[in-house]
Amino acid sequence: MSDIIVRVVTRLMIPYLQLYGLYIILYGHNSPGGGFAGGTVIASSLILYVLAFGIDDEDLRLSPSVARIIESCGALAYVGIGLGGILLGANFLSNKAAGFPLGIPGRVFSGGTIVLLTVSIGLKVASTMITLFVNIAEKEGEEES
Amino acid sequence: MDNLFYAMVFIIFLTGFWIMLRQSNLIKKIIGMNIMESAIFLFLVAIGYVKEGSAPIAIDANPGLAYVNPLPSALILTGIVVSVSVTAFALGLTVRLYQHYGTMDVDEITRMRSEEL
Amino acid sequence: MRIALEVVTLIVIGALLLMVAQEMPAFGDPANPVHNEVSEFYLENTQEETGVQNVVAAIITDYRGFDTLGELTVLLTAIAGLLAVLRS
Amino acid sequence: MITAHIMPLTILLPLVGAYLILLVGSKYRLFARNAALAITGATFAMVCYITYLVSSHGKMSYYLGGWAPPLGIELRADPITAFLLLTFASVSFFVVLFAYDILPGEIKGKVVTRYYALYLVLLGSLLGIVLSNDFFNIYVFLEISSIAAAALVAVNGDKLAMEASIKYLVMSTLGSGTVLMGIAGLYMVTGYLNLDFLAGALPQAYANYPLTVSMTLGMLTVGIAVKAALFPLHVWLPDAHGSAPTSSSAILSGLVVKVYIAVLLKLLYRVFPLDFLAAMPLQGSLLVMATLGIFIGSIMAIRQRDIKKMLAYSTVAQIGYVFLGIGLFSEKAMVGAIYHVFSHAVMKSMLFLSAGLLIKYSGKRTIEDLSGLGRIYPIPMVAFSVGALSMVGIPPLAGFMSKWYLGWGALEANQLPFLLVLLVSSLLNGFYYLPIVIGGFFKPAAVAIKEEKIPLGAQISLLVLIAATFFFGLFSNIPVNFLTPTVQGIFNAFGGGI
Amino acid sequence: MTLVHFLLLLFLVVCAFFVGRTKDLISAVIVFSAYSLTMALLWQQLASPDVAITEAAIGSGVTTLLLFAAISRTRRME
Repeated sequence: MSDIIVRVVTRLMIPYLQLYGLYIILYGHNSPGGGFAGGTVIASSLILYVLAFGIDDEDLRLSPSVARIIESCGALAYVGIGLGGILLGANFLSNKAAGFPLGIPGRVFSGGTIVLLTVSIGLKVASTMITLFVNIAEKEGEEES
Repeated sequence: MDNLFYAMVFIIFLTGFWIMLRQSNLIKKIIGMNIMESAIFLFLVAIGYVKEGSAPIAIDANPGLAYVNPLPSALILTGIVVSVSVTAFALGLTVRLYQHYGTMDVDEITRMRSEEL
Repeated sequence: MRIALEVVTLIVIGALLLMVAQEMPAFGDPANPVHNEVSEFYLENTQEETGVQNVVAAIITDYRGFDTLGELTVLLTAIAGLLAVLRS
Repeated sequence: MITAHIMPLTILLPLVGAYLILLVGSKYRLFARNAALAITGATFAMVCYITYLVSSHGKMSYYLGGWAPPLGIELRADPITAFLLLTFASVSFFVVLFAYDILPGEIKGKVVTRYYALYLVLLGSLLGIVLSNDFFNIYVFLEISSIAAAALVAVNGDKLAMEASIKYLVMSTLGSGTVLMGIAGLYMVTGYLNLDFLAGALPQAYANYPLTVSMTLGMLTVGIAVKAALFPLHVWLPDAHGSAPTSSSAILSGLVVKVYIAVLLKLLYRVFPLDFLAAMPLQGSLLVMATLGIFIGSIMAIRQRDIKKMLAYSTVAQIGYVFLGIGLFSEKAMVGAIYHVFSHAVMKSMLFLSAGLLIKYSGKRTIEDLSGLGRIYPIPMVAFSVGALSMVGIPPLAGFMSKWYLGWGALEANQLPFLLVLLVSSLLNGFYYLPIVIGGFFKPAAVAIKEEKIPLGAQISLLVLIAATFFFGLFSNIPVNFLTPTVQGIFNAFGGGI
Repeated sequence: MTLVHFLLLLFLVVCAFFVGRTKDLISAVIVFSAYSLTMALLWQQLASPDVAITEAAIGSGVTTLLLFAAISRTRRME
């Protein structure tokens, strides 16, 4: 895995991949896409990085504890936004009924809670996919914190 | 033969089912599982399809078009993620079983276990 | 013997399914039962009700958001299970 | 505020607990342990509150996101649901209480926190399956429960358990794939996913597409039968339940198998009209498979020397009873089936927990080596005996009452042979349970046993389960009176909503 | 159903059969990846771009990677 061409091309590609993933997440409610696809694209860019620069390089990897915190926080944020609906006097996971501003259709920040939910899904999916890959691929199961 | 589409989807489904039941190699079983599940998802999306329909996006901008049913697509998005989770967990188990037994073959593992007892 | 039995079973199930496929609502017909008031509501009112243009995104995060919560839980379960298995 | 939103909060509480445990991380084992105990306790309390609300106000509905069905997902609680919820929440609470001090000795180091997280996720998904009134939502929770259950089997790192776990995972994925195919078929011919709307649209759909609806029913039944381990699809169960850690076996055998039966109940009695079911060959095949399952499960259990394997095969037989009750299509048999879900959950978890404790102290897994333990460890042995006697169907115990109602149902449906099945199978149960009970108290000890103190949590939970077995045997009229009006409603209204 | 649908479905069937027949796990995974991409194309044809993107990213991306990772830790031939 020390091929120079692979490394250079990877370095060139990763920013674009991540930008594309972000685009898919943020415009998921106005064009095809959404949290799952975007999160996975971001995760694939990180997996590409891991593959090109070696899986055992400690400095380059998303630290397990960071991944763990993002995962749980993604899910907790989803629940929290849902509970926001209850606090505002409507049902769990309410959007318009709870009075979230819907904005102008077509903008990035439109659709009330939908953008927030999509972003939390995207974060969660990205960190989950990278964790799954790293854990299945790495040779020796070492203890995480 | 209007419903040849469904018939072929069922053939794929059965192929996946057969791979999953009959292949003794665990990786093959897992691939078969994915094939089976995506055949089901294809079936669901095909249910919601409308001839000459377009994707249910920006409907107010293009009135008068026929649109496909959006509900199956939304269900499938959930289903795909579920199937990748099952796949990941099953692969983890496969790797561990390989470390213990030195094989991924279910029949072989069963034989080795019955010899041990 | 066993293989023959399996093949026969598969062929029988396949033939049954093909027979059922003949009877199913026609593929792509707009008059099918699935294109009922539910999908019409989604298609017509999503923009006013949720303020987004992609109806599928509106369904997964708003109309049926609870499914998506279940899905995030599936991912979390997969990770917890995988780590429990791999680290044990 | 809590009252209005009690149903989603009940599902969310264990799930959020699991997220929090995973967030805090695997270093804080004590936190995970206490959090799991507190959360299962709180869930139990909330479920009690739901039961109170249902018994005083009748059915409850909750529209998630404020979208009324068929647009959104609906949660629904009625007496049968509340009874099942109570079963699941109470048994899982007592299993956690039991495992409070014992689990760290059984499961290695840092896996303990993940074990508790998986346990809570499993509990949340069970509650979700029972409460949800939307078919796809049920499917999502089914998948959560199958992954979590497979992980709970494999968590120990034992290679037998891992092999059992992957078998279990493959089989239950096959089952849920088939279920999803059935759901797709139902959606295809009706256009709804909500159970009530499905029930409303099905007669029309059946008139138009009879073959499709029949195929759908077949697929759903087969898929659920795989997951619920109905004979001959039970092959995965004995290994999985026999090789899992103690508390996993207890919850898997006691609860997880039952939740699929809850899905089948919803399906058969709320979605498909009864006259349609009567026209299908469903009843006959359910009854035959249930009977075969009862006999073969019992015979296999007699042949086992490993006590956990024996209990697992006994579960196969007991699942047969529940399917028998469902397949008889009579009011009393239905009450008996639901009651047996509860009593078997209590008895089987008690048996697995006490057997796990005895195995832990004697260090042996075979039946002969348990003899003589009753004098040194009275509480687990008494719990085992009470569970065993209740399984056999000795009168003042809960197991007797559920068999009583099943038998009454067989009489009511004019299916006398099944009364005989019940009697013979009770005899068979006696064959494999009674020798252990007698040996445990009256034979000398087979192996040298070290005397240890049983942790307090384990003692309390076993005592409560013993008391529950007696209480619900003596006062079976309380739950039966709670259930009967709803069941009567089903049979009077011919498929019109539980 | 159009000719495009038919050809894509035929390709899917062939891929599924090939996965069942081959002895080499790596080629099985590669064929599976092709299967997933075809599936994504088919979904695009069925006017579900959301599902198509997700399948392309998850089905033929991450699932294939996970399978390769697992094979790299075990062995290649059946």
